[in-house]
Parts: sequence; structure tokens; C-alpha cells
Amino acid sequence: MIVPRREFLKMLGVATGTLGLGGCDRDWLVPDRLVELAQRGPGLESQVPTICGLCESGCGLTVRLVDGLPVGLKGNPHHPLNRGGLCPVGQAGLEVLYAPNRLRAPQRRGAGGELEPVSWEDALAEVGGLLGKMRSEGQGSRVALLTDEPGRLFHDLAARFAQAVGSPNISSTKSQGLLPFTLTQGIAQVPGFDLDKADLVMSFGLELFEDGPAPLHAISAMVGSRQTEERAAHIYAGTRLSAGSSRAEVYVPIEPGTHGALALGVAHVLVREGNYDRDFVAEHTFGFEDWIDDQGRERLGFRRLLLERYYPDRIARICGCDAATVVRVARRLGEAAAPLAVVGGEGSQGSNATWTGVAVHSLNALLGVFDRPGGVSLPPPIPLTPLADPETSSLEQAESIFAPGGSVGAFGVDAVEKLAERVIDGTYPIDLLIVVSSNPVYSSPAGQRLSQAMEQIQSVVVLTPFLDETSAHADLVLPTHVFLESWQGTTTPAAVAFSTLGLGKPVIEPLFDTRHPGDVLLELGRAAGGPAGAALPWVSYPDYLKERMEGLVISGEGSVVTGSFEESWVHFLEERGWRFLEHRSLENFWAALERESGWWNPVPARGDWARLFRTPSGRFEFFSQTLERHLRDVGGMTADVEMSEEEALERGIAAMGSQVDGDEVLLPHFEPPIASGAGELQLLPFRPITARGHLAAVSPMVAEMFGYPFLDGWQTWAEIGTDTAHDLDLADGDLVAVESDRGSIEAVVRVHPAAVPRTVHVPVGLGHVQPGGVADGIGSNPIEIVEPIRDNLSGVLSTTSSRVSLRLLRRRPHGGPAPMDGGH
Amino acid sequence: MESQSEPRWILGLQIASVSMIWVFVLSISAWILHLLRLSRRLHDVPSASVGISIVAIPVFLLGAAVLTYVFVGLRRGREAPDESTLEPEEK
Amino acid sequence: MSSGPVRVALLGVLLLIVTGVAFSLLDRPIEQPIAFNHRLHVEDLGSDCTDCHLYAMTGVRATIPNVEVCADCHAEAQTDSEEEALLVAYIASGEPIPWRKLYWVPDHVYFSHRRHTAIGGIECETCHGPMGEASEPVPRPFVKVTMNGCMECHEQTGTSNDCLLCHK
Amino acid sequence: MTSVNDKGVSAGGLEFEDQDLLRSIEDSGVGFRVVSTLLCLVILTAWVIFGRQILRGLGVTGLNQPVAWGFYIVNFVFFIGISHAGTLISAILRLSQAEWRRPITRMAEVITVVVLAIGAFHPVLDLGRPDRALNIFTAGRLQSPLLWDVSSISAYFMASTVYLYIPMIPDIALLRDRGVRPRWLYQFLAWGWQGTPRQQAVLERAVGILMVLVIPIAISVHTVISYIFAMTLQPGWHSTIFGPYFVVGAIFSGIAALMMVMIVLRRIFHLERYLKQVHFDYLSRLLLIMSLLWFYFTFSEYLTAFFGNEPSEMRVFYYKVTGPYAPFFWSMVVANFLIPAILLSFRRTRTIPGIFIASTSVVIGMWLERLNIVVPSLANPRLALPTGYYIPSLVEWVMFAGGIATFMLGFVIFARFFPLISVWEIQEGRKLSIAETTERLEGYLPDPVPSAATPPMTEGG
Amino acid sequence: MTRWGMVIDLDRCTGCGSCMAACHQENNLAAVGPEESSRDRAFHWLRVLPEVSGSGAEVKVRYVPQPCVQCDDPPCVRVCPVHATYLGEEGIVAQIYSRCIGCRYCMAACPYNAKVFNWYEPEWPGDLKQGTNPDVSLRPKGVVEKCTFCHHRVVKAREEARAAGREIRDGDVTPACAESCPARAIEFGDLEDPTSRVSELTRSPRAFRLHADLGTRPKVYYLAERD
Repeated sequence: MIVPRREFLKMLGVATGTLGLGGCDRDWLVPDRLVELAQRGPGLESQVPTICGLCESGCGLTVRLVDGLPVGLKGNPHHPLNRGGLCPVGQAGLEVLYAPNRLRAPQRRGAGGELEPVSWEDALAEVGGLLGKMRSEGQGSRVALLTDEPGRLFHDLAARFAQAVGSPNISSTKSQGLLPFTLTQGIAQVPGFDLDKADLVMSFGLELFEDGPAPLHAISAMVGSRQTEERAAHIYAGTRLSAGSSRAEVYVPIEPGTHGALALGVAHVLVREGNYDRDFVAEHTFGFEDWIDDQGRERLGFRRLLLERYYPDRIARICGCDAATVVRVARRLGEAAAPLAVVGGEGSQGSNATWTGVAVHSLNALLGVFDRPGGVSLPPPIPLTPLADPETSSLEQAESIFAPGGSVGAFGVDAVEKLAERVIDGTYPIDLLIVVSSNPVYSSPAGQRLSQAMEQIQSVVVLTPFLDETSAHADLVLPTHVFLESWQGTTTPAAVAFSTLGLGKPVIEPLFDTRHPGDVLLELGRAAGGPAGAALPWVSYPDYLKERMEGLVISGEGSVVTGSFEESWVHFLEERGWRFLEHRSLENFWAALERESGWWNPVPARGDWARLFRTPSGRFEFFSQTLERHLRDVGGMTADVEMSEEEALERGIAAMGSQVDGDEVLLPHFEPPIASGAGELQLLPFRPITARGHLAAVSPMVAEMFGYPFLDGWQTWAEIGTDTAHDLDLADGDLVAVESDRGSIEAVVRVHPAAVPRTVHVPVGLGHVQPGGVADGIGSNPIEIVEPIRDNLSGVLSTTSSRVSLRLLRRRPHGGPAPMDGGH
Repeated sequence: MESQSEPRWILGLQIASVSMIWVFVLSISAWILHLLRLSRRLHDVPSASVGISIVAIPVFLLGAAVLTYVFVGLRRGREAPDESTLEPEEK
Repeated sequence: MSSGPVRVALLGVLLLIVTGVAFSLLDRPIEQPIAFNHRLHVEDLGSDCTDCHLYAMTGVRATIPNVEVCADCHAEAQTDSEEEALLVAYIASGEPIPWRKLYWVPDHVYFSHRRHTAIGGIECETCHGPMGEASEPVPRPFVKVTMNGCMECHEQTGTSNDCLLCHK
Repeated sequence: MTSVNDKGVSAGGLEFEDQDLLRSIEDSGVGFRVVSTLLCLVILTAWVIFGRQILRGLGVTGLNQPVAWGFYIVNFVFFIGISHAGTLISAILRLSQAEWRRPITRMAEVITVVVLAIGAFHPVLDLGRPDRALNIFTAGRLQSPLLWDVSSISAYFMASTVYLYIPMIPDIALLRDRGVRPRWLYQFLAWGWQGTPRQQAVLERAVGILMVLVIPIAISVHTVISYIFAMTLQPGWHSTIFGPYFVVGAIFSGIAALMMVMIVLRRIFHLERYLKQVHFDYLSRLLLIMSLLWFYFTFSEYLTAFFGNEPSEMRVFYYKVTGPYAPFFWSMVVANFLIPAILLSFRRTRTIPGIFIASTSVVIGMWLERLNIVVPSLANPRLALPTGYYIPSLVEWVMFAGGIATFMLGFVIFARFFPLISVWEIQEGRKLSIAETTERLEGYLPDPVPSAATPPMTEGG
Repeated sequence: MTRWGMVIDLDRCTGCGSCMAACHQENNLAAVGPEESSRDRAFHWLRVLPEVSGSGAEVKVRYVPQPCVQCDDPPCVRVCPVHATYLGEEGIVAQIYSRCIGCRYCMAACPYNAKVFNWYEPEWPGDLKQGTNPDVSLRPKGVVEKCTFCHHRVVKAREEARAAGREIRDGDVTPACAESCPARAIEFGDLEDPTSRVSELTRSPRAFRLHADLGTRPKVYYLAERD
């Protein structure tokens, strides 16, 4: 029994004096914390803005420093993304900074498999040497880089680094879900959704306020920045009612993976009732009406397809909802002044995710919301200084390991899976894998394959502030700063309608012997020497950032964020053009950025249809000519013989494995989701707001409020509906094993009255097994038992396609019902 | 006035113990009054305190009074010393 | 049969002694690493409290000056005082002087110097006593910091005595 | 042997009639030492555990956020309830001049004093900061029902100690006169008792005042304890019936505990001559009445809650009646009502073993009642919070055992130094009460205008 | 006299949990860990309560952020034996940790279960204590603690106002929960001042209070959802 010193003295108080502790100081009367505080200084406060680096959103933060030490975080009210709000994970920033389990120095895996400390110099020299050697031997393609460090600025640097060492292999582990936009709009980015001005957002599977690229932005745009009683309404279609979606005006519970069908049903009603934007459809879309192609064949139009195939009764059957609901939702959307349809979450994680995305995005086209306030547009480009091409001409340009291709004709790949498979089957040798700020072994369905592959790779370098599942397979673990200790440059998260650039500056000296990943890459480039070093001329990461930002000064676009976010002010500027040269020099601009931590440009270029629709037709394509061409190419490649375009297309469709035929394949349509496994329930892993970023598990507070909507913490739960619980004879609080064909995890049953029958939702975020955080060994990770099924069009692995069964392990240990389980 | 078999200090102890009960009772009364004052000073609710002090203080005083009455009564009610020699000493 | 009460009495006496010794141990005088002379600095050299206790008017804590502050004048020895030599050695080594705190409030009390000095206009002496007249380190605080002391002053000055004002 | 006066006590002698009553004092034997050592060990363990609780924090108990009160408060109410055995019953019996009280009152009063001290300590066990317990005195608020308890329990403790002590003076004097050691103790406590008429008169008057004083105090004690709960807004607690309900429950459990103690001590100290079937018979009738009364109160309390159908009340109601506390609730009903009602109603089962079983059952049942009152209301918050639970930890069980052991030790020590049955009252009864009772009974009867036969002697009072 | 109050607009609240986390960070609530957490001993001064109404297809779930509702007639204050909890001059129900004896009577009496108890000495592993807010004390074991409407911010705001030679005014004080709320669902201010934002909102027809039937007169108002 350890007795705290102060307590001991307090308890024994008087007696201690006589018991031989006469030598002790009077100072024990002063509590430790007071001594600490007194040593800090006079208690003077300052507020320093910076950028949150805990997830991909990059919200603006204000750090409260007392005598130079950070003691509090709040959202930066000037920052256009979060406008003063801060999510629970962001609040935990200080716990991440001061976490007891942080890596304190570089570690190398010794002969015995144990990690041993090593100096930065040795570590960098070792990797740098290896890089230099590989490059000079023309083996640069044997290097691969996986990075999830948020922001385009870092990604550009990493890409430059890869280029410099002669590797084409760089990727993020996260799938962006771009393909629906590529197919319909011909763009390789997620367009911006103007949540600020939308008055009704219909979400297909995306927990707008919890998940997605920037949930805090969604909250502040749809609710926070608006007046009382004026918030944007939203409609949620999905299988689970999260806390955020419980505010939805309508909740449409549907069968898993049928979001696309619902969208098409809604489209049907809109079209049938003539409640769509006829002008937009006529002027800016392609394939709505039946049409005759070059070869004189009559092709199916979207209108006919909708009217013939996607009538509400059929949709109701597919989705397991009410036909009347479909009609009601459609009418509500049709009536809204500025409606929007968005997809994400479970809607973009199925095996049919691309088609769901296309179907939902088609709604936006029918509603004609493109290029208007509250609609879909492209965020203005950020005029960063372009990076001059490095001298890489001497290098042979190998094909990337992440290149799509192979047996199926997918547009893209799942980076983690592809890397793992090709390393394991030996078709693409990798000798050096660098993983930056990413934990794919934990977060990817192909994580276990990746860990096998990592065992085969000669050298795996992981840059991370904490030990995690991925660094467990590393040969070298390089500790990085956490965000409060380092410079950061972030750029607009996906789907935001305006452009932002965040500049986070360090608010505290690094606590340990850590470095910024950008600095590490620069040093590695230097250590590799030769042209690699020359291609990375910056002394340090902030140097690089500064150079990139010169472009902003030159362009004069946008503005450093100052003053609180004022709707009318933005409107004023929008009318007059957002262009005033407030900063004439880079130094000046940089200083302002440092002071305010962000730049933004809220004014999209209106009327630039060519930029918005980069399809062959220059319009929004219901009928995707891009896909037609792609499938034709794929079909043509399947055999050496010459064949007609039609034949090639058929072969391509066959290779893709669509479940419909004819022109319907190329139009927005519903592909039934594929599910594998013998269980009676469909497993739908989801990301609660408490699981944002991959550092949440190191914060005791976040772990403790992990399941806060159920007043629960430190537990992974399996959320099922009341009926499902009744059918399975399970009650709230029971411990169950969630069993799929791939394995089994433990979870605590939480009964939610609004969950769709025969589904089980398990949050990701806990279930870490490496001693990097406080929640290690606590809870479980549903991704572990997911049967990876590929979306054949995007190549991305689905996480929602597994069937599982629940096996009771232990009844709720005590007490009566929980509040959601129908307490009296 | 006292029994020969009883040493003088016993009487002292007895008087002390009877005084103790007065100390106890008076301090309880003082305490209750202190709380009354405190509740006034802290803008608390003095009514409860008034009620309790009205009931509690007399009860304590009565208890102590009874005890004292017995003590005094018993001492007064003793027979003459010569008679007390009849008490058996041999035991 | 008299051993009983005698034993009790002896025990009582022993307890008293033990308590007394214990209390005297608790109240040991505070010794400072350097015999700082307040009088010399304040009365003879005419310094103001805030010259060294830099934040007495602006900060939560007045702060006890350490080598950085002392170095302003004492980077080199100005006298041949032994104590100053000690100070100069501290300054030279850059090591902080391990001053012992004389006045402190517990962790659950929110006390701001600024609130009392700059805003409330209270003289330092009110709470700290005649520190400026002490020619050698005082072993015990002149004024014992107690809640009753705070409350009395608040009462006299008509300041609120709401617990929440100071307790955090 | 000279008796000092006619009404007085025989000052002891070789052929002392009530030698049985003094055997445990004059000849304590090894039994006393063994038992008290064992009890001391249990108590010491409890203190060590308590020390650990102080050092580590109340987390060592099974308490938690909604269920912030558990065993300690349950036992507090329970022990204080038991304490009603004594002074109150004894005062009522004395007041009603029930002649059969004579061998019972002393034991009853001892129970009160010992158990009250134990009970009163329980809130201290329950404090998160026992080191600040004195704050109650320096900064107490008489508005808080806890302070009502402090005053009323201390008044009751004072009154019952005095009430135990004053009628004990003649017996102490007897022991003093018999030269029992430690002699100074008896000399000190005898307060110079000689049994003179004046002293007798003083004593009787004092006892007379005390027994009137002690009844309202005793009733106030348990009423006030019920107010701890009833003064809050919590469902299942906020009830006007709680005051009388607790008093009834307290007397109920008190009588049961008294009979348990009587049966055990009768066995140990061979008091069969004094504690006869008739005493148990009368007491068990009283117990039966209290059992019915308790049932009536319980019924009334729960029916009111049920019929009102207020959601938060119903949550607590169902928690007890069909929910997790159903086993405890129904055991309580069985133990407090069914078992005593059946065993005590029939002459065939109203035997000493039968009564012992019934009393034990009531004591356990009343403890369960306290548990049923304290925990379910806390476990079912008004807001949409999960239902709480409470599983007492080993620490709390040890402390419970410590409490019971202290009670036993208190009894053992008392029995070692003082007679458990009031010797002088027995002797007084022998000498005076038959005549007095006869006279009293005659007083009850219609005046004998025509010729009347002497009434048969059945009951006293 | 100022009377601090809060209005929480349930129509705006998206249940994101920010308020809860902000409260933890601002008020130095230590995490108790999985073991203690499963024993219902976690510290949450503010929590997001799930409320279920209706059943079957009509079921509705709403999430209600619930701090201490700061009653004007607080049941906890009535029962406190030692003046450790009392109604402050500005309507904040205070908990004075240094006086509390840990009897938990206030917890038992609070109909809102707003109070939590330090079952053990709170733990701050590693350097976590460095990040604690110096304006809020670290509570020792054995005392009850609760939401204070971030009264330390009131104290500091008043100090700032006085230093600037004025009185405190609407908008000067924002508790951590309101500050972090991305939906701006929480308003805080002076109920006594009829022009303040909170008093304006309390006059909304949507305004209600938790268990107003108990007569505790909470100063936390809720605005019901609009749909």
C-alpha cells in the first residue's frame, strides 16, 4: 500500500513530529502543486493561436499559456473551420502533449527483437545511407511511403521526398471516396459543399456532426454560426441514430448498404413530380433523357431509368423503409431553398460505395445546386508557391506499387492492401517502408496483411509520437513532436466549400528528444546526399512552409483570419471581390499568419462550369462517359484480340462484376451490397467523434468518455436495436463476443431503440495492443474481424460487408436497466 | 460526612464526573448557540437552529440536573457516620 | 487501588508533552540560503517592493526574485559582504537560489496579488508585515495567513465574504 | 446480616439469594478472557481496515456515484434502531408499572447505551474526510437533518446513560459492599449509596423524571433519523410516514434484539430462574403486535407510492418489488412479517427456540429493511441515468462484523463488572410487589358494595 | 446583484460531447481509469444524458447536456451539515472543498445527481498535472465536487473588468462548456439583467427546466427541440 506523502503526514500529523521525522522541512506543509506553480512564475496569461493536429480537419486552436506553459485549449473563434468550437479529441490536446507514454528518443529494433534507444544521428545516418545507396543503384522504387499527416503541405513535401529518392510509391492510407465525383464531374477532388448556406442537408450514412472530414465545421456551419431558430435542417438516412443525427428532422432507417437505392428513390419522386431543376438539368447535365450516341444507338437516359426501375415501392422493399417516407423526404428536398445531398460514413464504406456516391451526387444535380450559395462548388485554389521540378530526369520512372490494375479494372486501389499483397507475393519488392503519422496496421482492414508484409521488408521506419501497432513491426521508430511542439501547415479538409490554410506554430519547446516528420524527411534527404539532398533544399520544415506561402502573398487572394467570423462581412467582401493586398512582403504575411494561425479564401469562382465539370461532355454526367471509356479499355485489355467497342464494354462490365446490365451500369444505379460471413447480423464499424485521429487512445479523458452517449467509457460497445436485442435475448450491458469468419472480439451490448434490426454497430478507437496509450489492452477493434470485400470500382476495401453473430459471454453484472433500454 | 472506607480522592473523582456532565451539557448548549450565531453570520437559515436550540438545550440541562439532583440527594440522604460502621468491612 | 488513576494521569501528562514537542517541531523557523537584508535594500537603498517582487501589482503571484532579477545589480559584487558573495556565486553558476517561501495560501484558495494591490489598493505591509524593516531573514511570517484574517479584512473593507470569491 | 431498611437491599451475605446474578462479576473465569480477546481481535481488525480506508479513501468500499450511501448508513440506521430496545421499552414498562419488567430493564438499557455508541460512530466511518469530522462542531448547520441527529442522538445517549446508571446505583453499592474488585470503581460509582429512605426517594424521583424524559427523546431519535431520508426529494424517501415508520421499525427491531440477547444470556449465565417463559411470552406478544404494525406501515407506505404512480417513485418501487432488489425486499417481508407472525401466534411455537428464531428473523429482516430503504432510492436517479448498483466490499463487511463484535464486547464487559439483572429491583419485587400489585388490582375493580371474591392473579400491570 | 444562469438549446445541440470534454480540461477532472469507471465513479461535472421518448417506430432519442442545474432552492444545500455547499451570492451553488467532510448527503439529496465524489486521491500520471488549470484546485480524496459554472472565470473576469475600471457585463464570462460548444447551444449570463442574452432566451416558449415540478428553481434552462 503506497501512502501518498502528504496524506501520510496529514493523517499522522502530530505524531510524526515525534517519531523521528524531526528533520523534515516545514515545506511539506506547502502542497506540491503550489511549489510547482510558484516556480512557474507570476501567473501571467497569454493566448496563442495554433492549429490542432489531432485529425485531418485542422481546426483552429487557441492555447492558454500561464507563465509560458500550456494549461488550456479552446477553439479559435477566428478560424473559419471551427469558429471557436472544439471537439472532445481536440480538448485532449494537452493530455496528448503531456502523455506519460510518449516516445522520448529514437529506438531501433535490436537483434533480439527488442527496441533499443539509438541516437538521432545514427538513426538518420542509417536510413539516409540506405536511401542514398538505393538511389544511386537505381533502386529508388524499392522505397515506399505511407503518410496520413494532415494537410497538403506536408504531403507535397513527402511527395517531393519520394521523388528525390526516386520512388513513385507514396500514398495515404485513407481512401478519399473521390470516384463518384470523378465519374460525374470529372474532377479528382471532393468538391466543396457549402454547409454555411444550405438550409436542408440530406445525409446518406454520413454522421455529419461526428464523422467526415470536418465535423466541427459541419456543426458550426449548419448550427453554430447561425442565429437561434435558423439552423440548417438535416435528414439522415442510415442504420444507426447517433447523438448528432438524433437532431435530424427525419431519420430514415434503412437496410445496410442501401443508401444508394434510397437516393434513387428520392430522385424518382423528384423527377416524377417535376420537382427538379429543369434548367440546370437541361443545360448542365448529360444523359438525363434518352439519347442517340455516335453510332446511332439509342442509349438509356437517367429519367427513364429512374421512372422504370426506382419507384418508391421497390425502394421501400430494398431499403426496408416506408414508401411514404421516400416520398415525404423527396418532397421536403424539393421544397427546400438550398438543399444538399451528402454521402459518407457507412454510405461510403460498403462494397457498393462508389455507386452509392454517384446516386447521392445525382440528387445534387437534379436539385441543381451546383455553383450556387449553399450548394456544391469547388473551393478556390490555394495559390501556394509551386514546387519546381527537381532534377530527377536521371531516374527511370518505375510504375507505382499503388497503381491500379491487375485482374480487376478498378479505378483505384486500397493502398494498404495493395502494398501488403504485392510485397507478400513478391511482385513488387520493397526494401524500405517509411510510415509517417499513420497506424495502418490498426486502422485498415488489410492491417494484418500489412504487418505480415512488414516482416518481409528489410527496413521499416515509423515516425510516430507513440508506440502503436504499426511501429510494433518497425525496425526503426523515430519519435515525432506532437502538434503543440511543432510547426504545421494544414490545408482545407475535403468537402469544405472555401479554402483555408492553417499555420500552426509551436507553443512549447519539445518536451522530449523528438522531431517533426517534415524535418526528418529533410534530414533524410540530406543524409541520402546527392540529387536527393538537392531536391530538398530547405533547412527546416518551417523554411519549406514559408517558401510555399510566398505564393499566397504574390496572388493577394484571400485573407489572414482576423476578427470574429461575420457573415455580413464575408458577404460584403464577396460582392466586391476578395482581393486586397494586405501583406506586401512574405515576412509581413508570415508574421500575420503566425499571429492569427490561418488564411482563408471564402469566395468560390462562380460560373466557371468548365472547372466544375471536367467530363468529356463538359457537364454533370448522369451517364458516365468516363466510366464507359474506362470499362471499354479494361475490356479491351482482357483479351489480345481486336474487338468492337461494344464488346469491349461488355467485357469491361463483366470484369467489374456489376449486378445490373446494359446502360444502367453507366448510369446512377443501385448495386446490392455484398456481405460475407455466416452470422445473422451485419457488422458496421463506425468512427465516433471520440475516435477522431489516431492519438485519442493516449488521452485518459477521451477514453473515459469514449461511449459518452451511453454514459460509458473505456469500453467498446456493440450497439443493437431493441428488437434485435429482444430476438437475441440480450440486454444492455451484457458482454458478448462479436464473431465473424475472421475472428472474434469482445464488446458490451448497448441497446439503442433506433438502430436498424439485424445490424450491429461497433466503434473503432479502442482495442489497441501496443503500450503507447492509456487505453491499451482495453476494448477491441472491430476492423480486426472485418472480412475485406473490395469495391470493384474504386478498389477500396469495404469495412461494412461482414456478417457476424453475437455470443453471450456474461450477463450484465449488476443493476437494472440502462436508460436507453426502456427503463421504467 | 463521608464513608470511612472511601478515600478522599474518590469523592474528588465523583465531583469531577458530575462537573464533567455539566461541562458536557454546557458545551453542547454553547455549541448550539455558536451554530445559531454562525448561521446568522453566514446568512443561512436560523429558524431551524432556533427551533432545535429551544428543544435541545432544555433537554440537556434537564438531564444534567437530574444527575446532579441524584448526586446531591444521595450524599444528603446518607445516614450518620456512626451508623455507617455497620457496613461490613471484612469482605 | 490508586494505581489506576495515577496511571491515567501519567499518560495524560505524557500525551501533553508529546503534543508540545510535536508542535514545536512543526513550527521550526525558516532558514534562507542567503541572509537577505530587506532593510538595506528598502530603507537604505530606497528600493520599492515591486523593484524585485516584479509582479506584485500585476500578477497572481508577486514572485520571489531569483538570479535573473538579482543579476541586474549583483552581477558583480558591490560590497565585500559574505552573503553577497554567495549570491554572486549563485548568479555566476546560473543556479536558482533555493529561497524558502514564507507566505503562501493553500491550493484551494484563489489569491491574486493584482486584485488586492492594484485594484484593491492594499499596502504590502497589510498582509506581509514590516518586511522592509527586517535586516535579516525572518524565521516566521510577520502576519500569519489565516482565513479568519482574510475574512476580517473583507468585513472591515466591505468586500464580499462569499466563499466562492477566494475558494476555487 | 442487617438490611438497612425494609425497602432496601440486603447487603449481601453467604446465603445470598441472588448469587446467580453476581456470579459473572465475582467469578469471571477464563471464559470472559477468551471471549473478550476474540472480540478484541475482530474489533482490532475492523480498526485496521478503517485505518486503511482513511489512508486510501472511501473507494475501498463498494459505494459509487448514484449509490453514495451503503452499508455504513444502513448499519447506522440499523444500530440506532436496535438501541430502541432498551431505554424506551424499559421506560414504557416502568411507566406502566409492568411488574414483569424487573429482570428485563437493565439488559434493555445496556443494549441501548452500547448500540447507540456504535451506531453513532457509523456516520464517521462513512465520512470521506473523518479528519474533518470536527467541522460539524466548528461549522455545523442546524438546518441539516444530520445535525438534528447529532443533537438528538447525543441527548438520547446522555439520557440513556443516566437512565442506565441511576437505577444501577444500589446494585453498585451492593458490589462495593461485597468488596468486589476493583473496589475503587464501585466506590466511585456507588455515589455513597446506603439505601436510606431519603436516598430511595431521591432515586425513585430521578427515575420517575428520567423515564418520562427519555420516551420523547427516544422517539425523536428515530424520527430524526428517518428525516435524513424523508427531508430529501428522493423517490422512496420523501414520505411523511417515515417518522413513525422508523420509530415502529426501531422498537420492533429493538424488542427482537432484546429477546435475542436475553435468550443468549439466559443460556450463558444460567438465568432461567429469572428470565422465565412468561417474560418471553409477554415480550413476544409485544413483538407480534409490532410485527403487525410494521406490516401495516409498510403496506401503507408502498401502496401509497404504487397508487400515485409517479414515474420516479415507480422506478424505485419496481426496482424493489420485481427488480434487482426483489430478493431483499421479499426476504424482508418474510422475515419481518411471515416468520414472526406464524411463530408467535401459536402457543406451540411460542417456545424459547421459536421466539429466538422469530427474533433473529426480525433483526435480520429489519436490517434488510434499512438496506431496502437506503440503496434502491439512490440506485434509481430521477434523470435518465443508468440504474446504479451496489455491492458492498469486504471492507464494509469487516466493519459490520466489527460493529457487532463491539456490541458483544460491550455486553461482555458490562456483564463482567455489573449485574445484568437489577438485583435490587428483583429483591424489591419479591418484597413489595405482590402486596402492591394486589392493592393496585383491587383499585381497578369496582368498589366492593356487594361481597366479592379475591380476583385471580394473572398479570401484573 | 448578478444571478448567473445558463440556457442550453437542445435544438442546436448536436450531442458532440465537446462541453463534457471542455469541462474535464477546464476543471481538472482526473480520469479514474477503466476499473473505477466501470464502477460508476468517473468524474463528469457535465454529462450528455440520453433521453428516450416514445416507442417503436415513433421512438425519439435526445441528448441533454446536463451540468449542475444550480438551483435557486438547492436541496443539496439544505442538507449539508457543514456549510461546504451553499448558495453563493450570485446564485452559484458552491462546493467548498476544504470544508467538505465527505458525508455525501448532498449527493443523496440532489435530484439531478449533479455531484461526484473523490473516492480516491485523483491521479495525474506522468506530466499530466502540468496541464492542469491553475485557476482550479486539485481536489483531494474524500470530498464532493460539482460544476461551479466555472466560477473562477467569473472571478477573473471581474478582476479584469475592475482593472479596466468598469463592472462586469454580459459576455464577459463564458464557462468552458459554452466556450467549446461548436453549435453555440449554450448561453451563459446574468438572469437578473432583462437585456442579457440568457434572460431573453429564458422567455422563449421553448424554455423549460429539468424537473421544474420539484420546486428547486434551477438556473439552467433548456430550449426544447423545434420539431
